Amino acid sequence: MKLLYFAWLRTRIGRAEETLTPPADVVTVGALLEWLRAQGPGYAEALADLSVVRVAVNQDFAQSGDPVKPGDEVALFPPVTGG
Amino acid sequence: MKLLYFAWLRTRIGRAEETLTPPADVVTVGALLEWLRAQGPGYAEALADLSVVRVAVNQDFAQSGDPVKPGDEVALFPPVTGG
Amino acid sequence: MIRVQREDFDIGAELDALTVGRTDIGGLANFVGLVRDFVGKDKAIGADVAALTLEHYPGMTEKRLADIEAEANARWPLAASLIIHRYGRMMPGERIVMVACAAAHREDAFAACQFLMDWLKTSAPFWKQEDTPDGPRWVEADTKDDALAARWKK
Amino acid sequence: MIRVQREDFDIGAELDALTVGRTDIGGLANFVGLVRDFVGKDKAIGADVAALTLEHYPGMTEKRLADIEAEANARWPLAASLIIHRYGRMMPGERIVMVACAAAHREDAFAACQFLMDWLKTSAPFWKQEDTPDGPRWVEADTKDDALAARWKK
Repeated sequence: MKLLYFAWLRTRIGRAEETLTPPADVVTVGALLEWLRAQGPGYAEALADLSVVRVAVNQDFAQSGDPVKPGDEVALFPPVTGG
Repeated sequence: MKLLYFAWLRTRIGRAEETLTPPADVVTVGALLEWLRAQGPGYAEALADLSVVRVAVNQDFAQSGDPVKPGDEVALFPPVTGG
Repeated sequence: MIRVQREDFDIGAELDALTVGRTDIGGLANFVGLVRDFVGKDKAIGADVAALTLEHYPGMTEKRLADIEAEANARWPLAASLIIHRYGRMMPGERIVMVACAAAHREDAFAACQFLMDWLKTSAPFWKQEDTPDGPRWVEADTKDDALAARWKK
Repeated sequence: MIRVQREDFDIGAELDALTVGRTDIGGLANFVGLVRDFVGKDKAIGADVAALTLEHYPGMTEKRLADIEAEANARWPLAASLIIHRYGRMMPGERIVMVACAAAHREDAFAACQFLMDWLKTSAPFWKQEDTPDGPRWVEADTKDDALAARWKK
């Protein structure tokens, strides 16, 4: 699974992207975030408040209950501030 | 009193401007329109329906009861359609 | 700033002049009105328009535009504003009017720009005559424009 | 049409390209967002901003902008539309974004232009970082923008 991080999620986690292989029982966005949070202090800090974390799966916005699977591109970022 | 006519009021009355001297008892916009209407068939036709005639006195919009006096610039025109 | 002129204008140059050297402007809203080649809501059912002639009331037109612009600046915190309105004969596709409002925040810029267009449509002394296949035709005021202007009444 | 690019753009040239040769356009509404040199509602109380850096998500950003533009064209009868959004580092006074909508009637052009800006602000993947005297600062999403976007929910 390809993970992408943007804005302060990128700086807190310390990288822009990485390829990870979550356990087979991680099949939703919510489960992925919980699992990621346990991967180290940077992840724990970046994902401490999920109310300010947005997720896109394969470049579409996704909610906590939406599915993720091997091979997906999953992006984590704060609420957008363009325009 | 200087009278100015615009758009179809100009074409119906047949001139763009003229200087007129209404009787001394013509002291309001409404009285002026009534008096003008009797000045000939072009005026009568142009002023047949006062709901589509707007008036400005000295370049400010004016209502039927507003005063007019010798020396004023009075303009008659249809509802505006710019923009 | 307001201008009433026969000549065309350059939108990009006008907007650049409005914002050049400014660093307090977050949003610039701009509207340009152009001559359409058909009358009414729908090209399929409307008559063709070959040309448009704009008549105005020199003196009062400038006065009204300046008043309207001052009112917009009183209602919204604008960094800059501009109204340009042409008169004379124009062909389809030509620019008639341009309104631009700059502000720190986009809601103010948008609101002021729409306000200016709505008020200008209903209170600035301009009259349009269209050349149609049936001859010249004075455009009638649209009650929809009165309704749009009425929403700004305080 | 949508474009996501590092380079600046020329408002006048973009608008001309949008309307050239067209005679069915009565109104062209346009919005340009620029870098302000202060944070928040008021220059007097806001921190200074020396520069702005826009980060985006290549691929998804273009996709979202194209979706938003398609939605605007589904909601309003637009003759033409354009979204240009820059990324990278910009100085105060520089242009960030431009949205233009052309339609037969001005209400449609204005509404679609505001809709695009509101939706873009809340759903296009861009993130702003400001250089302030206290160091770089990620801009927080404004709940006011959510409220502005919510008015378009059907």
